[in-house]
Amino acid sequence: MARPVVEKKYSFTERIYLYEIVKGLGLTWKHFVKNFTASLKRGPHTVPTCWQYPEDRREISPIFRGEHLLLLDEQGREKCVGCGMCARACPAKCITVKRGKVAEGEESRYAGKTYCEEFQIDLLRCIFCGFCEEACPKGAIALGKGYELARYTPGECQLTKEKMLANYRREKELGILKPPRKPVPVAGAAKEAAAKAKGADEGKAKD
Amino acid sequence: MDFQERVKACVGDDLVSMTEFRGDVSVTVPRTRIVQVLTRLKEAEGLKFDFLSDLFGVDNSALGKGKKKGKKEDEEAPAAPKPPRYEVVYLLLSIEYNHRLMVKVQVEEGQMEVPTVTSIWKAANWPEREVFDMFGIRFKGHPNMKRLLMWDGFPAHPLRKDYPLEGEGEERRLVYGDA
Amino acid sequence: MSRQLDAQAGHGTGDFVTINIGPSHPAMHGTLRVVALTDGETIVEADPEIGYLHRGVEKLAENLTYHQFIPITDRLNYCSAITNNVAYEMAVEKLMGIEIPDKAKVIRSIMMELARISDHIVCVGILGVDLGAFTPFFYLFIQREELYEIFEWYNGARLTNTFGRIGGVEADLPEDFEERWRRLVPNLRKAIDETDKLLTHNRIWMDRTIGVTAFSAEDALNWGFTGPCLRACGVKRDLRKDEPYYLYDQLSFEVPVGKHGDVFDRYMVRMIEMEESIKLVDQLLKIYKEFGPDDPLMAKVPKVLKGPEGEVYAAIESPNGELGFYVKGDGSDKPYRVKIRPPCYMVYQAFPELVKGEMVADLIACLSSLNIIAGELDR
Amino acid sequence: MNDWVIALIKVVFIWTWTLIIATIMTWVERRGSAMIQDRLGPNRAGPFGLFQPLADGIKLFTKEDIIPEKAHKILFNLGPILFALPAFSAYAVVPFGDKIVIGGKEILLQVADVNVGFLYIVAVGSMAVYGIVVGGWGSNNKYSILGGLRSTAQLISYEVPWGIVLLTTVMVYGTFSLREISLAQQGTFLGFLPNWGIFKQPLGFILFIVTAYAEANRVPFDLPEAESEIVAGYHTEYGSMRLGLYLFGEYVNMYTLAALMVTLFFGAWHLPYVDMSKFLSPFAYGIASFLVFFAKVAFFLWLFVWVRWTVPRFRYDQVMGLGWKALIPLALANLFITALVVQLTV
Repeated sequence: MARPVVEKKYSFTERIYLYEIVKGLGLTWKHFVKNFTASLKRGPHTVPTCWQYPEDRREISPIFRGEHLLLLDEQGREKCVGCGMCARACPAKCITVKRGKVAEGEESRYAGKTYCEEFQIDLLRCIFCGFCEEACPKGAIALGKGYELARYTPGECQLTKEKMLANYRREKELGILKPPRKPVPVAGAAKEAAAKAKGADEGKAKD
Repeated sequence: MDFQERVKACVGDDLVSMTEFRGDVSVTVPRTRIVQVLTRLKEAEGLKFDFLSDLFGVDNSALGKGKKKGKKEDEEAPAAPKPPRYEVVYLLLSIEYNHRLMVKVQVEEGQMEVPTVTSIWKAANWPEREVFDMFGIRFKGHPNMKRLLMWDGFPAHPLRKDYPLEGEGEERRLVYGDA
Repeated sequence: MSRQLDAQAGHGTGDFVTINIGPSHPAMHGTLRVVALTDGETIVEADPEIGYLHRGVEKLAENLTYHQFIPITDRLNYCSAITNNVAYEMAVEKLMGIEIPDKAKVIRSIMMELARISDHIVCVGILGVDLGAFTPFFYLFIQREELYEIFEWYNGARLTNTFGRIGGVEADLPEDFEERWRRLVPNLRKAIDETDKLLTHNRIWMDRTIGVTAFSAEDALNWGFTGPCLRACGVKRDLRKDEPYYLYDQLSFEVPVGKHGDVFDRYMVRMIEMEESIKLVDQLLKIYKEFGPDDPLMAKVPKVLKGPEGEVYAAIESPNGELGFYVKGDGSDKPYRVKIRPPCYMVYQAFPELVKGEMVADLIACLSSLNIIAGELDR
Repeated sequence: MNDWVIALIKVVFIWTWTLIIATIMTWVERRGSAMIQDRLGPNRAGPFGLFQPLADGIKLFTKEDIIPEKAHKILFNLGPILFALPAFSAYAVVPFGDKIVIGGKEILLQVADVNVGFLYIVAVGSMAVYGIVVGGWGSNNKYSILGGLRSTAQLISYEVPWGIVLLTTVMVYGTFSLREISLAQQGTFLGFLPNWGIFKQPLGFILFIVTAYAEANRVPFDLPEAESEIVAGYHTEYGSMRLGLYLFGEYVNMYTLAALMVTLFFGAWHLPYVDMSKFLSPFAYGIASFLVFFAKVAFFLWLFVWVRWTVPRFRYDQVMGLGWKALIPLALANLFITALVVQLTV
């Protein structure tokens, strides 16, 4: 293989090394002074890169995809009906749901006629894609703000129903619950609705 | 279609079949003639497929099994002769004319050998090794026919449809006779 | 160790030393390994060995539904997950014959250009680090952090975005998107400018990069180069121009082209592409503003996606080059076969040719300038 | 007081002092680099993270001391010692101030005013390369050997222009004693400039600082330990306090070289246009000269750090090319011109 030979053409200032190096030193000095004065200030995030982590935390997105929550409705009833759509949508196959029938006298605890007897998410498998949230017909599961996911034992990484409910209560108290998902406008949906209003004929004709 | 006719003319007698799906034209040629066909395609006026975009294998043994059974049409349709199990697909691209072409060769289970195209494109080097690695199809004349992604001595060819996704996998020592 | 090299070292003419660089080595991005046969510091032969990050992505694809595979594509080129997502979605949409709404196209293009910037930031920054210049890396990475924040506010994830759905995108751009972008642009330009000041005309940098691992255009085409590495060799090929997808044919942008295909040209191509991407996002935002808030983001797709029998190949210009997805459907809800054409796979196989006769230090420089991402390479 | 006791006190003082400076330098390097790079750096241990070096030291001391199985045990152990010892002893002839009067006794602020101080520095300075080579070889690691080889070639090539520059300064001042050179830099040069070496030898200074960077294995000449290429070069296999010795030795080397730069080119302890000895008491003058000298050294130490975080690294052959094709001819030309000027003016 013939390797192309590249001629190096340098201008004088490039040739003598020092000119550009001194220019570079000037640039880094500017940064040094700026950051030095900034670092003397108190408060979070004084220099561009650093967050003093346990004390200062960066603001995270309101729709952050972190540790899961199991949502309750306004009356404090569990929204989940245990249908298992989330488990089916999950690409990592990390969700186990066991459906149970709501016993008599327990209707005040559950929103639906069925509920999840068991709901387990394996955080070691979860890839936080958020598909479970999209798949849920009842809006019962959501990905929360928890991002400190280090645990001591694998057992602690199994997110049980109780833990998810506790996550929900904590986030509700802090007021950082995710805003409800806006429905995504689908092409043709508006037209179809209009067509329906006008009459079935046009809708058929368009098809 | 002009482009398809040109391809047809260029491939000539070696053409086994030609299909088009969503604008992607693919031609199937005999296994042993692949080097000649690709050389012709590379040099043909008006085609100039001078760039090998990709090269990979497909295992067709499970084709159709994924469909839901029970439909009447399926059952009534006469069992078509089983096509060869493997396919090697060459994705060609013409830098000059910006068109693409899929060239396929079909590989029977008994004759797992395809002539290498590394003499035409050096780019075929690793993809051919990968096809060998994943499907066990050997490329005749390849300078370094070794496994690429799996380690040497790995007993199976993982992209074959009979290799399980989960479970024991290579622990089960899936050894193929032709490997 | 490569058997080939051993044999050569055995009865070679000189006393060669085999140096094993990687898989755990400070300069090996991810887990690459190069077995280099050296004569002093000069490389006689290099043999890259890949597969250390092989996760069987293509096998996984065959066992997941069309939709479920999107998050897995994040893990290919993790520096610009969004382009992978879009490339895959494009292929599946082509397979199913779905035409996505224009607004979704614009959003996808915007996010892809942002991802391109962030990918080039990584490449240029790491190239600096590998050549001993640490500081530009930090100046650039602060800006990447802001980019990630934009991604995070869009759909809640920073790195593995899982962007888009088959048939469109999952959400509209957040309200403060443009404000964030306007705030970011001057800083981004400044960071690129500072990197330029610290490196480009510095003779040490020029010596280290100009003429190092130069490659001719014919060789590059023969080896299947695409993207910045091909453009650095002097071939003006950019899928955004040559096979325009989405709205790229309505946008005006330059395709930077190098001359010698050396490390310096690759670096410069990436630096200029960042600038071009900034301009592109500005243009795209102008188009975006013409849409109303209720304009569709998703095409009408069935709940359970079933691919027809057939096969398609769709490619986009990812930051590294042509990222293509071959998707074959068999009528079920799972793709029958997915083949990913990662750009750096093709580039990296030319690595022995590239570094032959260069020095050990150039091997590192070459590797970083090619932007080999192990996740994409091994799949 | 006995002269021996004074000498001993001076030795102890300078050892402790260089050690303290080396320790603080690790902190300065980390914090300084952080500030340059828009970061904060270590700021948890103590005020401003000042105790960080202490924490690092404790860590290095308490880490398991590993000797690779296939390493050459003796050479492996010898390496760090050979590296650190010359670094510490080289400082003996470099002054750290003028003189101080305590109890009516005049004490020179220099461990030993050897009249061939130059030769001592050159001789001891070149010893350091043995530490690197021996350590690199003894580790039985290819990266280490590469690092050691790079270091040898680099130090040998850069010692030549370095030596020539030293020779040039000797010619200018007509003495081998560093103290006398320092003393000769008082007053003004050409009537308006401080009588510092840099104004007499501007090219010499540039050559000296470049070669000093190469001698200290600092960026842009840090090839022996270029981490992105050869992991950590000669100290790849080292851990715990052996590694600590290498790192310390490097900073002590830096300190010595910075002190040498100040002594030869930056007027040692002299302030420009001001003669401190005229209006300060002898004791205060001693302290002041020490402080002035150290302030100048501190600037050069900072320069070491500052440059490191600004420029990229050379390649091996380019370092050689620069040394042999640019620095040596320039140093020789400088020598020739200086000789001519000295001959004409004397």
